[in-house]
Amino acid sequence: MNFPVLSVITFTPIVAALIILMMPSHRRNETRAVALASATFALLLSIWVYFSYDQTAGGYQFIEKYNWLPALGISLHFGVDGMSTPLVLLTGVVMFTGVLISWGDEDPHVKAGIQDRPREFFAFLFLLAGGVFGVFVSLDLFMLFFFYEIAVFPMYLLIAIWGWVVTREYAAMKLTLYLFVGSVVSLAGALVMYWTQYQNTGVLSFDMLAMENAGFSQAFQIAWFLPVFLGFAVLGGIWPFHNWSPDGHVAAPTAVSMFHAGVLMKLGAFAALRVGIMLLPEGAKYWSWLIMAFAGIAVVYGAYIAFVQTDMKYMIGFSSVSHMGLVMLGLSTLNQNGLTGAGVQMFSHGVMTALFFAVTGMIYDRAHTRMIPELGGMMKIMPFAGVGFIIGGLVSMGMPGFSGFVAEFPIFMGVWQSRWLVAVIASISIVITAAYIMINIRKVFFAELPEKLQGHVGDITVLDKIAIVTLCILMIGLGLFPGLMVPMVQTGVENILRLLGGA
Amino acid sequence: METTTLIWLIPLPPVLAFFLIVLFTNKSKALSHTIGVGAAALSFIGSMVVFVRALGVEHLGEHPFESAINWLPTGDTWFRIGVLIDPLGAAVLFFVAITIFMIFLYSIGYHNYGQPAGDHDVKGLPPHGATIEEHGHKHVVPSVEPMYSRFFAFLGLFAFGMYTLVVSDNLLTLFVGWEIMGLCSYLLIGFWYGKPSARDAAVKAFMTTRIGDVFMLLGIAFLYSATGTLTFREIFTEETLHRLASTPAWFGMTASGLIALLLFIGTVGKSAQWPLHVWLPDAMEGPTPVSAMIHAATMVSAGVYAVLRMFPLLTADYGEHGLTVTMSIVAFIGAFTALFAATIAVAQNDIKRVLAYSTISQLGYMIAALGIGAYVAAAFHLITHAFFKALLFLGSGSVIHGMEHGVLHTGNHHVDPQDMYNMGGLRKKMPITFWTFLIGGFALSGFPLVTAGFWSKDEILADAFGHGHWAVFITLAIAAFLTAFYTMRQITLTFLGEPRTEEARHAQETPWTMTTPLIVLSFFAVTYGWVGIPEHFPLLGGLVPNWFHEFVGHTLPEVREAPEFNWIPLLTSLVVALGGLALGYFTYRNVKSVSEDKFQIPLLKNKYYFDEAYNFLFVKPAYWFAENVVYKFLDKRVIDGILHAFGPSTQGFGSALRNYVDLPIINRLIGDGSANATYWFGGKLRVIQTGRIQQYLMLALVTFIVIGAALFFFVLA
Amino acid sequence: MTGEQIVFLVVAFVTLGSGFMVVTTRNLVHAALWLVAALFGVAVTYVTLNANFLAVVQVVVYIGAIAILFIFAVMLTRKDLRDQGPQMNKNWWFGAILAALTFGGLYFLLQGWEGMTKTATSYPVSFDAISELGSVLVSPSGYVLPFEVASVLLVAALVGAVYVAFNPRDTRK
Amino acid sequence: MVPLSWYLVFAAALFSIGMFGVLSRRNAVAILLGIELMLNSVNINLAAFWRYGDVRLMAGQVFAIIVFAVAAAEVAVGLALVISVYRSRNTVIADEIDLMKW
Amino acid sequence: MNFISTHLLSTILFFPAIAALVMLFLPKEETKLHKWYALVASLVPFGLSLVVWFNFDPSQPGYQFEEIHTWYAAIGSSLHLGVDGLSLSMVLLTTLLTPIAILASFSINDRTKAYMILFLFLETGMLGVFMALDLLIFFVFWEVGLVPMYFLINQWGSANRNYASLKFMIYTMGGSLGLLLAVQLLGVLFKTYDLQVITAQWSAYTAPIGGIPAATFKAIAFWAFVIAFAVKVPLWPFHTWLPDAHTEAPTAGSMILAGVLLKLGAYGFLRLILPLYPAEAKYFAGALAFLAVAAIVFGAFGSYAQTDFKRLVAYSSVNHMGFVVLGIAAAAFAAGTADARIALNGAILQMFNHGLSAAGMFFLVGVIYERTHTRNLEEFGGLFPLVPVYGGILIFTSMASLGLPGLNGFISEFLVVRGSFGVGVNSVPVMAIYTAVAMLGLLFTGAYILKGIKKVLHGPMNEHWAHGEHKLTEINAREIIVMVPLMVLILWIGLYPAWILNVINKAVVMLF
Repeated sequence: MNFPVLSVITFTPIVAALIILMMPSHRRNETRAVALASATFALLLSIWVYFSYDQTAGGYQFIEKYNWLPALGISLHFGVDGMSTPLVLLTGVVMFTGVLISWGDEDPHVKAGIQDRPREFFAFLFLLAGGVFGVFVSLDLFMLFFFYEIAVFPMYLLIAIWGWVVTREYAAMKLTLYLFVGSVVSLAGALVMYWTQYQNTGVLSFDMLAMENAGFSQAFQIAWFLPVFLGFAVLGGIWPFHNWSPDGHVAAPTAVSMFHAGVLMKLGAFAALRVGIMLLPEGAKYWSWLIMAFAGIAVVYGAYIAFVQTDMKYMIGFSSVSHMGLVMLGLSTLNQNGLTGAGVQMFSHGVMTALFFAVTGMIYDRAHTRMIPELGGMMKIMPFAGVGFIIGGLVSMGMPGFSGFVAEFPIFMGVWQSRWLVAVIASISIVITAAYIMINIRKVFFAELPEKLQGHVGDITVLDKIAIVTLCILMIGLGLFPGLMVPMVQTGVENILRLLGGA
Repeated sequence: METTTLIWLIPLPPVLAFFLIVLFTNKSKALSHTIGVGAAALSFIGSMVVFVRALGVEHLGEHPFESAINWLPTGDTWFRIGVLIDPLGAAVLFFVAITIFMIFLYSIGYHNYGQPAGDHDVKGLPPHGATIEEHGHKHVVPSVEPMYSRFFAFLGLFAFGMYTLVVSDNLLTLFVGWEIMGLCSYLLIGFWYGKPSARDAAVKAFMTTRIGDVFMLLGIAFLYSATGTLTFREIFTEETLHRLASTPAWFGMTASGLIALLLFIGTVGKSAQWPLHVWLPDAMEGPTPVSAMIHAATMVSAGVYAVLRMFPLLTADYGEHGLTVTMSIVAFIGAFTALFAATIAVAQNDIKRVLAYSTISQLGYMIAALGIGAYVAAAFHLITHAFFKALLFLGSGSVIHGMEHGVLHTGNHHVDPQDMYNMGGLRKKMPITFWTFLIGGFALSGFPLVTAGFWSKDEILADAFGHGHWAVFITLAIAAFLTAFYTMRQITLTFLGEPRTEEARHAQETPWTMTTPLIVLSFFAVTYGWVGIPEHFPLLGGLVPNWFHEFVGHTLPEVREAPEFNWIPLLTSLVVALGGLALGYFTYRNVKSVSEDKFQIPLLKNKYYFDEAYNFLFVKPAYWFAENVVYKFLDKRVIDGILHAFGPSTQGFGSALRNYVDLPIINRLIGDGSANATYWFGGKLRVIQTGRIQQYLMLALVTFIVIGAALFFFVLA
Repeated sequence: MTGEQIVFLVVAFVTLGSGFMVVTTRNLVHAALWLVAALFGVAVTYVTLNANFLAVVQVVVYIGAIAILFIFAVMLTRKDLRDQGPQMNKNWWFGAILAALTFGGLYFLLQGWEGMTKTATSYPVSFDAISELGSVLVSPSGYVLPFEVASVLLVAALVGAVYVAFNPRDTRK
Repeated sequence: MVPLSWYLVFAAALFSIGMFGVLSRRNAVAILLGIELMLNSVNINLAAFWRYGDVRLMAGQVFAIIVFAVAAAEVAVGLALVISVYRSRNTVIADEIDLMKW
Repeated sequence: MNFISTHLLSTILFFPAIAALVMLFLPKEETKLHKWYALVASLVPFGLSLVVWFNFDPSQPGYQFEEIHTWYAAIGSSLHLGVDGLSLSMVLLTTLLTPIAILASFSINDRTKAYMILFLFLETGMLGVFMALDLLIFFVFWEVGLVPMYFLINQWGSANRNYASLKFMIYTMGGSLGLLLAVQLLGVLFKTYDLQVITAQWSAYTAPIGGIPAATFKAIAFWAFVIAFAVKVPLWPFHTWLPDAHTEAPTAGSMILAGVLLKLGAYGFLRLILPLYPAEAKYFAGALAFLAVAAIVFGAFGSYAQTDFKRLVAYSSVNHMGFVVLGIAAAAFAAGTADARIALNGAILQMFNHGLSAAGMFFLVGVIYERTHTRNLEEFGGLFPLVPVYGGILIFTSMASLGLPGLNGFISEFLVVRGSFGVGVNSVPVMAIYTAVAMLGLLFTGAYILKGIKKVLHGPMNEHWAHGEHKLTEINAREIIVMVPLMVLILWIGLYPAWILNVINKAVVMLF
């Protein structure tokens, strides 16, 4: 692999961000065009990576390594395995669709998408995207943190500037605090690992592949697993550190919500897996019960709270908590089914929730309310969005034939293998999810259109439709043909299991 | 044609007629009744051929006509259905064929074929007559039944049911025919569904009989499970019967006894035995041919026929030591019904209702006979009764028809053409009807020697007496007396004396299509008795061989020889018959109106209040239970209540989580709390930030000195 | 006790005394003048150290420029020549303690150092410190870079001073 | 012959006095005066070490000169600041010039 | 063609779905086109399943037309299809009823495109359950079937549709929860979901699970299965969703719901519970029979209590499906005996028959509802003279569902009664008692059927519907065409059931 595809993917958004920043602010459409072009480019590359990843070989592929700070053993070390490849693809997709739905139309009274300073918006969005790509592809602990922070910090600006006026400062600050505290905690853990490795092996290196066999003592792993894992898991929205996420979702503009729920939370889960579980397997084994408890609570808890929300975004936000809880549940099983399920669920939930937020955003842009009781009859106005939302809903209630089922089923199997009672409890969430999704769909899309909305609510744009179709195709395709992704994830899982001492 | 094939074919014409009429020809009345009657005729001919061939066979009982085919796969075996004509079957087939054919014929006239359509007749109501312009003045004539074709279709289906029942060689197809007749009786009783009374009568008939049917079905299931077959000749083998008779079942009965009882309950429903008799009188709501069909010739007889068929089972555990439980139950119900119905009949004024109750009572006779094991006698009475009762019904129909003429003539529709107190002196108006009816009536009341009824009834009494079943004997004797009494009452009120109403004066004889059947049937009503005269009967005995006993008796493996001749039962039957007739005549000879009728006892008139009691005890409670307990309470309140509790509970739990855990604790306390704490601490620290350079300097210097000193003294030293 | 020592002690005491007056007198003009005295003392000290050039520069720059500048400043920043209010801030005593501590600390450090007692080598004859200094300041092998930096610094200070002290109100009219 | 220690102690004393001035005078100009004293004490040290070390190494003097330059610059800027502050706030009392807080 | 012959089942299974996808691209307004397209599209699977029916060899043991395609290798689940006599009859029923239902819904003109698409998807969902030989696939289709039905009820239903549809959805999903968990358990234990493998191993499985003795765990899992299927059947007391769903669903929806969806539950009993849990089934047979009898009796009573025509028919479904479960319970008790086989024959045939008669009844209710826009029995009465043909058909179908001998219902009910009663008298009296009690239900079946006919057709001619704008029009040709195949089959099975019972019987003999 001589073409440095991963670094190209990673730096495409960042470069694009710089270019966009340099463009004159009044050339709005040109800005968007550049954004779309680069997003498409990144998407194509990630698709290419996804399909040219050699599943039979498995392991880390497309590896690139450039020295960055040799003295401290920091290097720009990129590579993807079965776990991260789907997430790279996911990021590409969310980025692409995010740009599409943020394009907006200039129709004054629709005010869809981003009308206010699109240039800066896209710049920050792409910085975020670049960071996300970076985290998924980097095999160097330092770089992972580096990109992690890059990914987290634009969120503040994006939410605080373009967010929902009512709560944006609060939410943005809350989110930033939670995430930075989390990352600081895990950074501490990471540095300790770094030094310990130095003491054990005498080499100064942040290379995770090296760290995998740095021979951390069991006591050490048990001591440091929780900080590292939970620190990242905060971004994964693990209970009880989930509260930044629904508020963040609500405050964030549509595209950011998509990124936030669709990708950022995966970032947390992924990093927790990469750094926490893969580097500290013994600790993972020791603490798995706690993680499982947290995750199990999150699953039911999120579902219950989502059930009572009247704000669509809050509802989806808490449903994300519930679903990310499933991811954590899968991770905490530490067995093949569970991990596979978690991997697929990360992708599935990413796509699904991105779709949810996209549609919610479309509705909000037109109806100027997200309150479920105030909405209705959207099916007639925006049938396309309606169908999309319904499909998303089916995915989120784990309806067979859609990606959600393909993902959740192995997770539950995994839980059965480790602690079956948790599976029984967690399964309650399925019904509750079905209930609130169905009620929501009925109210928002099928009930009578309130007269205060009549007239000034229009259909969605073509770009929106493209975005919706893209996401729906992914969910259904994965649901009907799990073979498209699961084997790849499994290769990644094999590696993890190897680290866990061949479970 | 091969006999068995022929037997297979016998039931088909009517059902084909049914489908033809329903699907295609129901528009054309002529075509429809042609098809219907033609089909009946075909079956009739077929049956006669079979009957004749059956007569020609030696030991038909041992080698009946039978053939069967696979029908239901049950596990590794098949359930076979087929046809069987043994002596009993042949005998029954004979009268069934005749009566059915007659009734078809009769219906043409009864429904005023050829008359103009009514002025304002609607479907579902009896025709009201049509006004026609005839040289100058217009007058009202009977109008044709609006649903003429449909009637023949139903009759066809009915006939199919009856034939199936008769020719079938197994209990299941017998049950099929049985139920199909049930349906037809429902349809036909409710033929004039426009009349609420008819509608309710139909439902009542179906439901009451169905009560019996479900028990019968249970019995069938039991029998099937116990023997693994339902084919008569396979059940009635020595060892099977013995096994059944020796296996104990519940309630102190043997398996055979219990099964027989269950099946018998079916008969109780079908043959309108007490306590399930209530439907039959109401069933008079149907057109008269239907009454004849259902109550005389076929359906009710089917009940008795079923018991006859199951006789070996009934008597499987019947030693010479007294009757078995089942048999005594049967005997009791039969005898009781015979008496009980007869008493009611005395007080009825509706010409058809009287006949209805007499039917119940006569069926009681047969059942009682079977209960005491008088197989042949029961069969004999079944057939004779079929003839004369059909005759009587058709006769009464003819009377009513004549009366309707009168009603149409006077145009006074308040006069009930069925009330005997509106009649009188009809013998001059409608002679044929009168004479035939007289024959039928005498046959019913067992007028000595000439009528068929005498012989059959006498045989039953003799049998009861001969085997010393006193209770049965006496009951039946009284019943016979009452029968003779109310029969004569009926004849007197209807035909003798002077017309009591204008309508009666203008009544007129009915067309040939109706009178012919009367004549034919009256012939059999007289003659058929002679085929069963006991050998030892004085004078007549042995004049003609007791063919019937020989023939039908051989249906069973071993013939139960007729009891020794005895004068007592003979005298009894003579006395009761003649005495009853005489009493009836003299009591009602010159009764002018209801008020003078001494037998209008409310208890009897109201049929011992059975309908009211049943309505109060079963019907209403059932509906109340269904609506309030099952639906409103169980389903709506309990089950749905529990379900509906889920939604709010989820809602409640969710919002509790959100409001009492998520928002206050996790969000405020942990989340915002930490932030706020930091903020507060910063606020506290603010005070040292005075902005005075010198203070900053001093602070810096102090720090410098302290650190310096610390370094000097502790690190370097 | 040689003559040099006596000279030194006298100069030192004068210098310190006037320095003390600088930081204590209520009248700022006096303080400025006392500063002149102290600076002069320092100049004399340079002489005793054979740093003649420094002594001259001291006199020219400090006394000639800086001290005068101070006096101007004092003049400019006073509404009237009488001082009102205390000249010491409320925690001057703490400052005094700190100063004393510093002196003590320094003294303690110095007397613990062996190089304290070394005496100066005799000043070499025919050694022209000034020309040497000049050549060193401008020689690339020497200190030309710091020298230039210092000049840049001065320019910057000049510009800055002008900018800061520039009074827009005066230019308005 | 004067030992080195005398010069050093002298410089230290002068330094402390200047520091006292800096720390405790209210008037901004006075504070600047204190700073001048401190700078001078530094210069004394530089000169002394030059003289008592190898006199051919001119580093001491060179640095002293640079200190002169710095002092000049500092005074110029400092006084300019004082004046502009005096203009805007009409005072030169250091305690009252407390803009530098949160 | 060769592909077709090797992929016959999957073709039948996925043809409707693919047709539905194609339908997405039809123009929105062409309602006529939608209807005809959907009809044709649903007739193709029917034709193919006829092919399967005639090429099916009943006497050959095991499954036929088997196909295996990898689906979810990661958890050992594959798209494993196959039919035996049991499932084949159900497949035939489904593929038969779907076109009929589509034809029945030609009267719908509101969003026909979406409607027909949902219908086709629904067919795929139902067929999948019947064909699946893989536990996971079974579950997948089991759940998938819900969605189109939900939207059919929710969108094209009548007044109270939201409540009904949500109840239907949540109830069934909630019921399936235990099934889901149990399925996962099996998958975890055996690393595969292939039905044959699991069936072979599970019944003999004895190792404790999760620290709980296998027996206990199996009992729990058994009930998890039972509840999932009991909700669908529906078995008393899980039946209350059904009257609501039926009443609110559009006509065709009710037809399919009663005709096929309920069968899914019963099929689950036969295909999964009996083979997987023979011991537990035998042990709990009494309880099952009790519930079944409760369903029969209370179903009949509940139906008898209704004043809403459609609700009446809906409750009759509870009553009839009760017989299915009764037969199954009896068979579970005395597995392997002749009685059990007869009972099972009865149960399976009853499934088929109820499919025909209930579909017919619902359609007839729909016919009159479309004309009068009321289902209240009190507003009918005396319609016979107005709509004689309709009346005749109604009486015919009612009689079939009443179990009149000579029509299909009787055969199956008789077999069930005989089988379970036989089990009773031959081994356990309580079964006999249950059967005897069930007779009460049979009696009241008569009661409510007659009530229906009486309240609708009989009585003095109804002037309100006689003329004016309320004039009740006679059942039209299309509707008759809908009814004809049903009636023909009803009669045919009633007179000569062997043609289908033979296939069922062979399967039963092989399986149980």
